[in-house]
Order: sequence, then C-alpha cells, then structure tokens
Amino acid sequence: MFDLLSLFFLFVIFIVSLPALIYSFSYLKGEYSAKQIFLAQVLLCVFILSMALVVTVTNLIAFLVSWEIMSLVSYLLVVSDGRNEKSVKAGMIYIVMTHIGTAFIIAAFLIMYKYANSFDFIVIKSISSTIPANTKNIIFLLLFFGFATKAGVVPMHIWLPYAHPQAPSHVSSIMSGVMIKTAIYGMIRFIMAILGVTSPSWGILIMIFAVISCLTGVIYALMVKDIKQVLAYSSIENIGIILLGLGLSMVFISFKFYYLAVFSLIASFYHLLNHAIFKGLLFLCAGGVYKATETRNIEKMGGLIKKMPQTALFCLIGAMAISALPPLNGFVSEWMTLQAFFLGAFNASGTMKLFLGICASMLALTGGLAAACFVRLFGITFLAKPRSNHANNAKEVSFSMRFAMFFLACLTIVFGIFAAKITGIISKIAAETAGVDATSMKFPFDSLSLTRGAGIWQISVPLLAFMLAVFTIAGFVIYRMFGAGQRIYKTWDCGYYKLGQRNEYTATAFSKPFRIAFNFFLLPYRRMNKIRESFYHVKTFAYETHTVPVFKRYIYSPFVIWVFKSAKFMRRIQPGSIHLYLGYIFVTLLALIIFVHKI
Amino acid sequence: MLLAFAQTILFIAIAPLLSGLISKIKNNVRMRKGASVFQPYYNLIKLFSKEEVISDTASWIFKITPVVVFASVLAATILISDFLSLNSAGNFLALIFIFALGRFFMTLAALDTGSSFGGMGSSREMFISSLVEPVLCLTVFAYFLNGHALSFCSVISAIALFLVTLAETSRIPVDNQETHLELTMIHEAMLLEYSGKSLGLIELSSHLKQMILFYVIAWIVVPVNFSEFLFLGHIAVIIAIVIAVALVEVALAKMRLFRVTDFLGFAFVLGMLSVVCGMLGA
Amino acid sequence: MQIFFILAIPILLLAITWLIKDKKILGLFTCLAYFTVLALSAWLLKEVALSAQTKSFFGLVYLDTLSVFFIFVISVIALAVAIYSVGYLRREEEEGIISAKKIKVYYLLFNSFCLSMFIVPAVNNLGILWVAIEMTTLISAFLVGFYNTKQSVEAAWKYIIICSVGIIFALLGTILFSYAFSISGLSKSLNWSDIAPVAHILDKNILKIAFIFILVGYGTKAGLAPMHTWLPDAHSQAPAPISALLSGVLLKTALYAILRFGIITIKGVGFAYFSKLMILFGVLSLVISGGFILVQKDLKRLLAYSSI
Amino acid sequence: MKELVLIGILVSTYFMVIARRIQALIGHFRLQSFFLFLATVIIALTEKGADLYIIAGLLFIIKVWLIPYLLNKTIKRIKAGDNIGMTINSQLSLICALLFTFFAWTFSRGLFSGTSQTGISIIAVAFFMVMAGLFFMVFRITALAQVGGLLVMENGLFLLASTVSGGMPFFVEIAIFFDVFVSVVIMGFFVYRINKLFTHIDVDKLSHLKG
Repeated sequence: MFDLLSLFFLFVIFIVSLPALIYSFSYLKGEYSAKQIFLAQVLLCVFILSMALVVTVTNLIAFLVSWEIMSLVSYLLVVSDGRNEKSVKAGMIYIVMTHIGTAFIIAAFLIMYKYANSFDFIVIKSISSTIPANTKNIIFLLLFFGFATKAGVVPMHIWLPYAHPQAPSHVSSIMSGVMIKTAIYGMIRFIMAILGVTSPSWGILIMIFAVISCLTGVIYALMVKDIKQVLAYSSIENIGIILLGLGLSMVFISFKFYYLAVFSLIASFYHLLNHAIFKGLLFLCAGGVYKATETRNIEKMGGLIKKMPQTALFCLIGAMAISALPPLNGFVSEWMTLQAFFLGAFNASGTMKLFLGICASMLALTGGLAAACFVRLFGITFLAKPRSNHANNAKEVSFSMRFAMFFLACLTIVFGIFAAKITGIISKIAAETAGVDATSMKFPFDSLSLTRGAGIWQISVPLLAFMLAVFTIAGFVIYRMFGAGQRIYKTWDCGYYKLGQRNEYTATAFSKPFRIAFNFFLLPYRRMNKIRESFYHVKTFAYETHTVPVFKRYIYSPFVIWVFKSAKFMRRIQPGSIHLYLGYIFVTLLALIIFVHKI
Repeated sequence: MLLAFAQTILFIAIAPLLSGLISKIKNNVRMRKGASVFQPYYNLIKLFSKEEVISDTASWIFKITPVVVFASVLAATILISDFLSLNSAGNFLALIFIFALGRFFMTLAALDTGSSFGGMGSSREMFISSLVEPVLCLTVFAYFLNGHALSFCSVISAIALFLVTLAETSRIPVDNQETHLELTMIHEAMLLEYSGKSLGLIELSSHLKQMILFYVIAWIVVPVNFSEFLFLGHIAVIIAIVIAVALVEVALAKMRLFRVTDFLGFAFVLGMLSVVCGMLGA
Repeated sequence: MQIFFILAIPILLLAITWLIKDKKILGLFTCLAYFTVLALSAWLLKEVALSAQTKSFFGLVYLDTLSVFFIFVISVIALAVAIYSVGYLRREEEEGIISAKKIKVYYLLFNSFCLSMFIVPAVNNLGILWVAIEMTTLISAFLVGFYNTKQSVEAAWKYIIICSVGIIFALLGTILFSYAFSISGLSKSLNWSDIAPVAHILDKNILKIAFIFILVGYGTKAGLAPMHTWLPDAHSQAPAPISALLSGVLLKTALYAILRFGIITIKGVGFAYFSKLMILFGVLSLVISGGFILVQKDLKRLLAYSSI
Repeated sequence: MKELVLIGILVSTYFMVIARRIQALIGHFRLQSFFLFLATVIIALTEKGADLYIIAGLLFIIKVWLIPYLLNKTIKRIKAGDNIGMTINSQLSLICALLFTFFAWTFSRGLFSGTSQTGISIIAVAFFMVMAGLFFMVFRITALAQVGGLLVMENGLFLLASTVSGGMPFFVEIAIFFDVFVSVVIMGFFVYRINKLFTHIDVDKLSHLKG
C-alpha cells in the first residue's frame, strides 16, 4: 500500500539511512576485518529493507514478519562487536523487551482478526466500526503498549539507553532516528487509520505517557556521562514530544475539531521528520568523536573543536536544532506543537484547557532542560582544554564521515528555513491519516502562527532567519568598528596559580544543580571521603556520585527476581519420588471426572 | 515599517537608562548619592574604546557569541515593536525561543574558556532558565486565553512574569549583578572572560533584554496598542516596575541557589492560577 | 501395499542384526534400510494424501492421511537417528562406555522400537493400537536403561511404571468406548473405521468419561503437563539418539492415539468439549515447562522440558 | 453363582490390600486370578462363546500359574527381604479400600445406569480393583508391590472388558494377555537390575533425578 503515510515514512527512512550508509564505509574500516565489514553492511541493508517493508506492507502477517526481521536484524547489529560483555547484555535486554512488545501487538492483531476474519488492513478498516467499544479499548491498549515498548515510551524504555550506545554509530543513528519511528508509524496506522479514534480518553492516555517520557528522558539525558547514552535518552524525550502531538490530534479528532487535529498532526509529523534528521546527525558526530578519541565518556574529552573543527560545527548545528533554537528545524516543530496546544486550549472546554496548559508548560520545561543537556554535551566534549591525551591527539575524521554529517546538517538548515513549503506537503499527509478532507482548510504556512487579530504581520521562520542574519552582520560591523585591537592571553586564574585542565567544569559538575533540583526522582547517591595528612591538610579527596536508575531498580529487577523465584519454586513439583508422580496422575483423573459436566 | 525601526532605535537608547535609574533609586533608598543615571552609558562608551583580551583556549564560538547575543536581542525588540505586535501567540512564543538562542550561545562561550567560573555560571544559568521557561509559557498561555483585556487573570500573569524577569535579568533574589564573589554570581560569571567591546555588546544586550521584559509586562497589564500613542500607560507601568525592582533589590538578600526552585515554583503556581482564571473567564 | 514393506524391513533388520557380527556393515545396513523405508513412506504419503482415498487391507491395516503423515514423520526421524547412532556408537565404544556386544543389543532394540512405532499409525483396531503403544513403552524402557548406571535404571523404572499406569487408564478408556459402541446396538467391533462414521449416535455421557480416561492415559505417554514427570528423567538418561527418537516421535504417536479418539468424541459430543480439554492441558504444560526451562542447568533435561 | 465369585474377587483384593509380606501378596493375587477364571468360565457358559473358553484357559495358565511362579523366582533371587514396606499401615489401607469400593460403586451406578443390577456391581468391583492397584503403587515402597498393583489393575480391566461388552474381540484379548506377560517379565528383569545396582528394591530411595 503506497498511501501518503507510508511514502512519508519511507522518505524519513531513506533520508537517514543514506548518509548512515556513506558514513559506515569509513567508520567500520578501523577495528573490523574485511569479512565482518561486509557482513555488517549486508545486515545494514537488510535492516533498512525490513524497515521499508514494515512501513509499506498491507497485511497483518506480513507486517508481523517484517517487524520480527527488523527486531532480529537490529539485535544482531547491536551485538555486532560481541567482544565486550556489555553489548551482549544490552542485546539480551533489547531482544526480550522487543519481544514483549511484539507479544502485545500479536494479541491485538488476533482480536482484530477475530472481528474481521481477514488479515488485510482495508477489510479491518471497513469493519472497525462494528467492533464493540470495550474491545476497541482493549485493542487500543494492547497496540499502544506493544508499540510503546518499541518506541521507548517511559515505563518500557529500559532497553533503549543500553541498546543504542552499544551498536556502531551509524546503526544507532538509524535505530534511534528511524526504527523508533516505525513504532510510531504502527501506532498511527493501526490506531488512527484503521481502528478510528472514538473516545478522547485514548488521546489523554497517550499524552500523559508522552509527558512522563519527555521529562524522564531529558532528566536522565542530563545525568548520563556516555555521549551515546545522552543521545539515546534524548530520543526518548523527542519520542515523547512526537507522541504529545499525536495524542493531541487524537483528542481533537474525538472532539470533532478537525482543523486543529490536522494542525497538531502536522506538528507531530514535522517533529518526527526533524528528529530523524538531527538525531541521525548527532549520532554520526558522536561516532566521529568516538573514532577520534576511542572513548565515549564525555568527561575524558574536551577541546575537540580545535582538533576536529568540522565535526564540531556539525555537532553544534545538531545541538542547536535539538534544543529548538530559532533558525533551525527543531525550533519550527516544537514551536508548532506549542501553538497547537494554545489553539486547542482556545477551543477546548473546561478542565481540558488546564490539562493542555500543564502539558504545554511541561513541554516548555523539557525544551529548557534539553537546551541545558545539549549545552552540557557540546560544551564538555568540544570546548575548553582536552581532559585526556586521547582527546589531545584526536584527529579529524575521514572525508566520507564528514560528508554524511555535512549532508544532514544542510538538511537541518533547509528544513528549518523552508518550513512553510514542507508543512504544505505534510498537511496533505496529516489530513489523509486523520481521515479528513483538508482542501477547505487554510493553514497560514507562510506565517506559521495563527492569531485572532487579522491584518497584523506574523513572525515566520524565513522572516526570523533573515532578521537574525541581518542583525548578526550589523553586530559584526559594530564589533569591527570600535575597540582597540585584541590581545591573546591566558584565561583568568585569580592571579596566582596555573590553570590546568583539571579546573574545568565536568559533565557531572554541570548537571549538579539539576540533580539536586530533581532529587525526589533521581535519588542521587553521594559519597565523599577525605584522607587527611593532618587535621588541617587534606591529602586526597574522593568524591563519588551516581543517580539511582529508578525504573530498573524498582520495577524491572524485582519483577525479574520474582519470575526466577517462582521458577525455582516450580522445581519442587519434581522431587523425584515415583509415588508422588503416580499421585499426580490419580489426582488429575479424579479432578477431570468430578468436573466433567462443567467442561 | 519605518515606525518599527524608529521604535527599535528608541528602545536601544532607553535600555541602559533603565538600569541606571534602578541603581540610582537603590542608592537613594540607601541614603547614598550613587552614580549618575547615565553611568551605564559611560560604561558602554568606555568599553567600546578599550582593548579586548581573549583567552588562548577560547575557540571561534567565544568570538561570535557577543554578536549572536546582540542579534537575538535586536530580533526580539523588532518582535515586540509595532511591526510584529505581541497579540499573536506565535510572536510571543518566538520571543521565548529567541531568548533561548542568546542564552545557548552565552553558556557555550562561558564553558569555552575552560575556567571553573564560566562552567559554574553556565550550569546555574541553564538551571534557572530551564525552570523559567514553563512559567513564561504559562503566562503566554493565560494571556492568549484571556485576550487583550485588563482582568484579574492578566494581573496575576503580570506578577508571575515580574518574578520571572527578576530571575531572567539576574536581579537580587536570584542572582547578584554587582558582585564578583564566585559563589553568588550567575550571569556575571559567564561574562567574566569578556572584556573590551565584546563585553560592551553583551552589556548592551542584557540592558535591552531587561527593557523588553519590562515592556512585555507593561504590554500585558496595559491593553493598548503601541501605535495609538497612548503608550504613556506603558511608560508609567515600566517606571512602576523599575521602582519595584529597585525596592526588591534593596529589601531582599540573594537566595541560596536551590531555593530558586521554590521561588520559580511559586511563579509557576501563579501562572497556573492565571490560566485557571482565564479559563473561568475571570 | 507399501505398508507391508515398511513393516517388513525392520523385522528383516532384526534378523540381520542377529546374524551379522561386524558393526560397520550392520550400521550401513540399518541406514540403507531406513532410507528405503523413508522412500516407501514418501511414496505412500503421495499416494494416500494427494488422492485423499483411504486404503485398508483385510480389516487390520487402515491408512488415511493422518496415519500416513505420522508414518512419514516417524521414518524421517528414524533415518536421521539411524545415521547418527552409527557414529555415536563408534565414539561410545572407543571411550569404552559400552562393550561391542552392547551395540548389537542397541540395534536389536532400536529396530524393534521403530517397528512398534510404525505399527501404531497403521493399525485399524483400537485394541491393537493400545498393544502397539504398550510395546513401544516396554522396548524404549530398555533403551532408556541402556547405560545400566544408577540414574538410567531409576529413570527407566519410573518411565515403565508411570507409562504402564497411564496406558492401563487408556485401556479402560478403550473398553468404555467399545461399551458405548456396543450398547448403541451395532455389531461389536473395535475397528476405528466402523466406529468413526457412526460416532454421533453413541451415548454422550459415556463418551465424555471414556475420552477423559483416554486423554489421561495417552496423555501420560505424550507428556502432557501433570503426567509429564517421567519425561525429563527418561530423556536425560537415555543415549542421545534414543532421546531424540523418544521426544521427537514417541510423544507424537501418543498424540496420534489421542487424535484418533478425539475425532470420535468430536463427532459424538461436539467440538467445544474436546477443545476445552486440549486448551486446559496445553496451557498447563506451557506454564509448568516454562517454569522449569528458566532454571534448568542440565542440557538434556532442558530439551525434554521444551518438548513438553 | 456369579455373585459368589464376585464376592470372592472382592475379598481377595481386600486380603491383598492388608498383606504385609510379598509372598502373601502373590498368594492373594493367585486367589484373585483363580476367582477371575471362575467368573470367565461362568460368562462363557452363559454366552456360549467358544473363544471365551480359550481365554479362560489362557487366563488360568498365565495369571494363576506362570506369573506368580515368576514373581516367586525373582523374590528368591533378589534375597531382598520379604517386607512389602507399607507407608500406610494395614488398618488405614483397609479403610481406604472401603472408601474406594464406595466411590467405585457410586461412580459406576452414575455412569452405567442402563445395565442390570448385577452388571453395575461387577463394574463397581472392576473399578475398585483398578483403584486398589493404583493404591498399591502409590502407598507401597518395594518395586514388586508396584508390579503387583499393575497386575491387579490389569485384572480389574479384564473383568470390566469381559462383563461390559461381552469381551473384546478375541484377537485383542490374546494380544493383551501376551502384553501383560511380557511387561511382567521386563519388570522382573528391571527389579533384578535395581537390586543388583542399589542392593535394595525400595522405590522411594530411587529419587536422585530431581527438578
């Protein structure tokens, strides 16, 4: 089926996979043998193909098959450098979680098949109105939890921060750029297009989960030291934002505000597209930095902007885009989502206004925290003095990697400035998925802001970008005109001791205020011990802190322990005495005979 | 178009005057003579003529930050001027994001020089600004819900915005502007490495930013369009805000950094209150 | 017609193993024999399955698609095991675990085991079906106890006792079936081909009880959940090729018997009864074996539980 | 006349349940098989079926003479003491036996409401023998007691088959007899092997394979 929704997702898949492929040629050259490289490339192509299949297939079974292939191949890619034990563990968690998700999806498909007794999407769509309300809710819940596990929505996000960092960078850029989006595609296709949204409670549920995953994702992104884990957590946050837009459009559809539903769907699709681009870019930069410094711990890096200027520039563009700074594409989609909230609030009734208000403010909070997180990431990795000799003698990465990054960076800028035309196309897609004819609707694409008062100029991205450009030049001219020259000298070190690279602010230090502000959720652990030469002189000072992985500690570990405990308890069924075994047979026989008329 | 351009020039001119006025009032209240109202202008002129010292570890980001900050603030002034008036949610929101752009580059530049002051300043600045954003968004939300009328809801959102401006423009309860004591300075810590004309540019942009925020509060409270020459109401409100800020600066002492969450939490609750009132049409 | 050759070949092999002394030729012969059996069963499958007509020879042998399919499955696994056991036994002998004479005993038992398994799907009379399954149990008990260690004898003993008890209940079920058939006024016969078409007139109550006995009886042989206790011990102690044959095919033959009676009960009592019972045992087996698989350390026991 | 034989079978099973020594168990089994032989002869007379005579004769040869002889031989050979090893003492097992009779009687009355009164009582006895056989296997320790239990269940089924549907087809009966005989031989062989390996034949000590 090649309707607009599938074409859009195909576009998203290929726009991220292409640079990743180019990137992978030189990225893998280093530590793998020729055969392994070939295998990795083949797996990559199969992975991209399976994602393309997932998005275009029209039959439930074919969907499940390609879904399975996608999960398995991505598992293989995650554990591709099987040498270190962490990647095997990450792969294990990943494969278990995806299969739990697929189990939910299969359950939902079976119920749908029961009503439609055919596997084809169109047939199911045609009979979807006959499905009774509460079964529809059950199907929705199953589908949502199934796809949410794959998309990394919060309670089920546990695998994402483990799986993505372990995979090679170009693979994790595709995985977090696009693979998560196939789960979103699944949600849109099955819940909106096929099942049809009836009650607003669905949208509200999705929005609640989205807000939680936004906040958790961004707070953990602030706390983590591994560069790729930061990006993985920020993918959770961006998935939250996309789901926020999606939930909003579902709420509007159930309230029959079709104009707003299409608008928020545009915002969500556009953010999905932008996130695929700038997250892919950031992962490629992370890969470049990993290749240059052989480490992923940002506290060991620093000063890379002088050694790797181009990667630094591209990473800066990516960081600006993801923290929604004006001229770039991240800003446009987040700006549109916020506006969707405002317009929604204007039309919605009573408590809905308050709920939308809270969601909008949480979204703004996430935006602020995301900006903080990426300032920290960019600042600590690229700026100031290098903190380890690896970082010291880092060299610029090869041309094909830089070209891939350049391609994606240009895309972020292009998608930012020419947002108006692109949203024009996306509005058709959104209209078709929401099942509404949007020909009558006029979205003020040029201005991208919807106001009550007509006739007043509205700010639009190209106008904003133009103004910023003009004023930067003006500022530069002023800067050039005045002043009496420059002098290069050491950084200010209060005058008496030589400022080393150990005085710089590290990532943990940068996130300290956030750790204290959100300690009710992060439960930070802190240990300090001072070895004192004498009462006054402290010889050495050890400081250790980490945050408690709340979900893992309080939800997943107890569950896993319980499962194994009950399995051990199960072993007592087989104690070895033959009398007991015969007793089992006799008891089953007796039970069956007694209850025979019930069966 | 021309009017808008004249407005921006006017804003740039008046902005430093406001800070001078605030310090003048503070000194008078403390029974001191204090520097003249035009002291900020003298500072700027002096700075623009001085030589600039740049640290060796700084990269090109350090050099372009003053220009970017200045450009973003100028764009913000255009935004609130008559050319793109504030009564559309899009413009108001864009304002928040433009401030975010300026802050992003400022914090990066602070980290760039590699001194622990810069790191401390940027981390705290980011911490406070991320707590400010939801309140800003809520006030925009309430304003947009309530429409352009003076009502209970718009007054509360103005107060919330006032608290936020105290945080944004690093006034006393959140951050102390004058001090160089590394424990207390947030905004100052980021500018530490700057000197000469780049410092001048950044000082000018922070004055301008302060001016814009005061004007926004005035805009919410006085429901009249700038061009109707009834903006005397705006000037009156701005002067009232200036006096209020000066009094707050004198009366209160700087809060511990982690009390700021409660301070901004209170602002957030005020914002919520204004949304509720807007919702009930109060 | 092919069915006679399929049954004749194992008997022939039994004789040959008695005569030939040299192990290599014996192994080769067994593999060749089972290859021909596979070919014959494939031919039979094509003939019966595609043309969907049943063949029955003078009342005793009854072949329809179900039984031909089972014969084919058994012959495939039997060939594989035959080939595997050649190398396996040579290795065992080198390590001195078993003496040369034991290999001859192994082949004797292996061939008779396959013979009895081939009879099960072929036979028409339900009584003979019971006797054939009883024979498979007895022979495979020897095979499980082949190594004559403490564990393997214990496993064999448990295997033989539990399966015999199960099979006695199955016999009880068969008797009840024949009773239900006889009181419905028709001639007294236990042939499946006579009972099946006329199943709907049988007395519902007795059919239900009879099917429960059959299910518990043959269920023990098929390793369904509460009665599976012998399976992990027997499979972990038997030599590898034999436990492959055991869990690969023997459980299926028991299931074949349950299916035979199931068809009658479906016609007699209706589908819901049959499916509820099957789902009940299925879920029970899944849950119990799932629990064990998680904490199992011994590889062969793990495989045994997975076959449950 | 038929009732007399039936009571004989019932009483012999009770004797078996309370037997403490294996020798006694086998003796009572022999008695029970003999009564069973008498029952088949009576049915053969009423049904005038020629093959029933052959079956009765076969029953007599295998169950009354050959199997007990074999079991006694194995007992002599394994020299593992004569005690049957009871987990439940004989009084309690007798009460269980009575309970089983009552249960078997209610069960067969419920299921076979169609047939005549004597038919029901025969079926009840048959079911009781099956349950008694299972009782032996679950609550007796030595392996031979378990073999005895199996044989009792076998007898019960034979009784049920011959009375309920006038006996199974002739060929099947022969096959079942032959099968029972082979299984007893094989179990005897295994008991001998267990005795050689474990120097005792207590089944509940055979519990190394766990979990």
